[in-house]
Amino acid sequence: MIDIRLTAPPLSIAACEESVLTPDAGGTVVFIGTVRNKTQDKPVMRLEFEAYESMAISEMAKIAQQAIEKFSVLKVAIHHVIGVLDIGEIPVIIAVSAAHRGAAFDACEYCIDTLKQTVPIWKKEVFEDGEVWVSAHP
Amino acid sequence: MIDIRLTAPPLSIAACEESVLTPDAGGTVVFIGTVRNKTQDKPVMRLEFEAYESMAISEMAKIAQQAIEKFSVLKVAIHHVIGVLDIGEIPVIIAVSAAHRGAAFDACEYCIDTLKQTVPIWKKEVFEDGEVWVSAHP
Amino acid sequence: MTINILTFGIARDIIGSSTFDMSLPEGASVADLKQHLLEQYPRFISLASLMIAVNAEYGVETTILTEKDEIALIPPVAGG
Amino acid sequence: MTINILTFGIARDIIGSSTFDMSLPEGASVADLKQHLLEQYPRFISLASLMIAVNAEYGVETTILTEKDEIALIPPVAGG
Repeated sequence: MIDIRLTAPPLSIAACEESVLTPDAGGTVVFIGTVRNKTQDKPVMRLEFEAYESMAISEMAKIAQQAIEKFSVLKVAIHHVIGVLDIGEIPVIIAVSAAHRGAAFDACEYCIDTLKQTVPIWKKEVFEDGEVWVSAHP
Repeated sequence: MIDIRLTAPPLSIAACEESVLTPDAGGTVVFIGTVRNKTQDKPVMRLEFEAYESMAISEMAKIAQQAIEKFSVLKVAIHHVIGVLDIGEIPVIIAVSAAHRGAAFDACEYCIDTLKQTVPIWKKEVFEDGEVWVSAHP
Repeated sequence: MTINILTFGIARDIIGSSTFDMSLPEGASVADLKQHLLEQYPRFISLASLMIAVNAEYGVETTILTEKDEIALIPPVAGG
Repeated sequence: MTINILTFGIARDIIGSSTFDMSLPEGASVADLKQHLLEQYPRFISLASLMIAVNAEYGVETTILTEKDEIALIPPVAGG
């Protein structure tokens, strides 16, 4: 079972977890991203996320499906925000339930690692004196 | 920062997460145990957890401290129940925040793996026709 | 043919608009589109990567484009 | 000396009580305690493991016991 959401903030950690918790599982692993208060020692004011929405949703669904097949986990939820986030707010939550906890850890880490590589979402860091599209340049 | 709790059910997932979430972290990983509805295809009615409380708390604190030192994570919370749990309820929650998400995954998995090996907590599975202390016999 | 192209992130900043049109010969591929793009907008050379999405899927260099496709520039992603 | 011993889980079921007393020679070690225990309660042989805690820390075989110590039988743990 797959639950993909791409929404305005705030994300609900509880909602993401509830969509995967099941008595068939022995363990559930959750990854919660947070907006860090600095990048390379420069204070960050806020982050702005944008997405190619239709493609982002389809790529997130692919990742969840791959995780289920690759790691034999039960349920995967991937929730991501678009819009403006302040420091400490949550851009992404990934929850995975599995019969065996090792698979849940591996699948959850696979999902966030792959999301960062393939899902068409962009993040602009806004500093006091300017702004930068994260990862745009080598 | 370490937050260790050994309490009657129910555990609060939100409380465990809140105690580690911080804008210094890039990611937080949470493990949520659940009481499975069956063991070796036998339906489980409920679980009963008991602990050698003073030692269990000190062993959980040791694990959290080791995780912080070994994986350079920021904050670790380990919450475990004692008492009677029904199917689908939550015996354990471990939350770890870290600057780097890989460390948070590794530290969280280390904590649950080590907890299962060293913390003096015992679990009795109650079936319709009897009960068993989990792992007691080879 | 004239294809309409969606832009996001730093690609939108470089183009200056969230969509734009580009004239390409019939039968042009993703590789042809990228070549035209780099000629017209040399700032794309400085990006860490540039992918082209065709109908909301990553295209490869040989993917053939038509006027009916939904085409998008995908600069380096940074979700999470 | 007489030491008082805490029991948990299946160890409590085997002993039949949550604490019990055992007479041991002065200077007895964890290994001596385990040997006496297995002689008096042979059901412990069937367990996957049996550790002895001394003052809420895992003891090793050579740890010396005194009447003032808090001693506990730790059958196989199963938290989580």
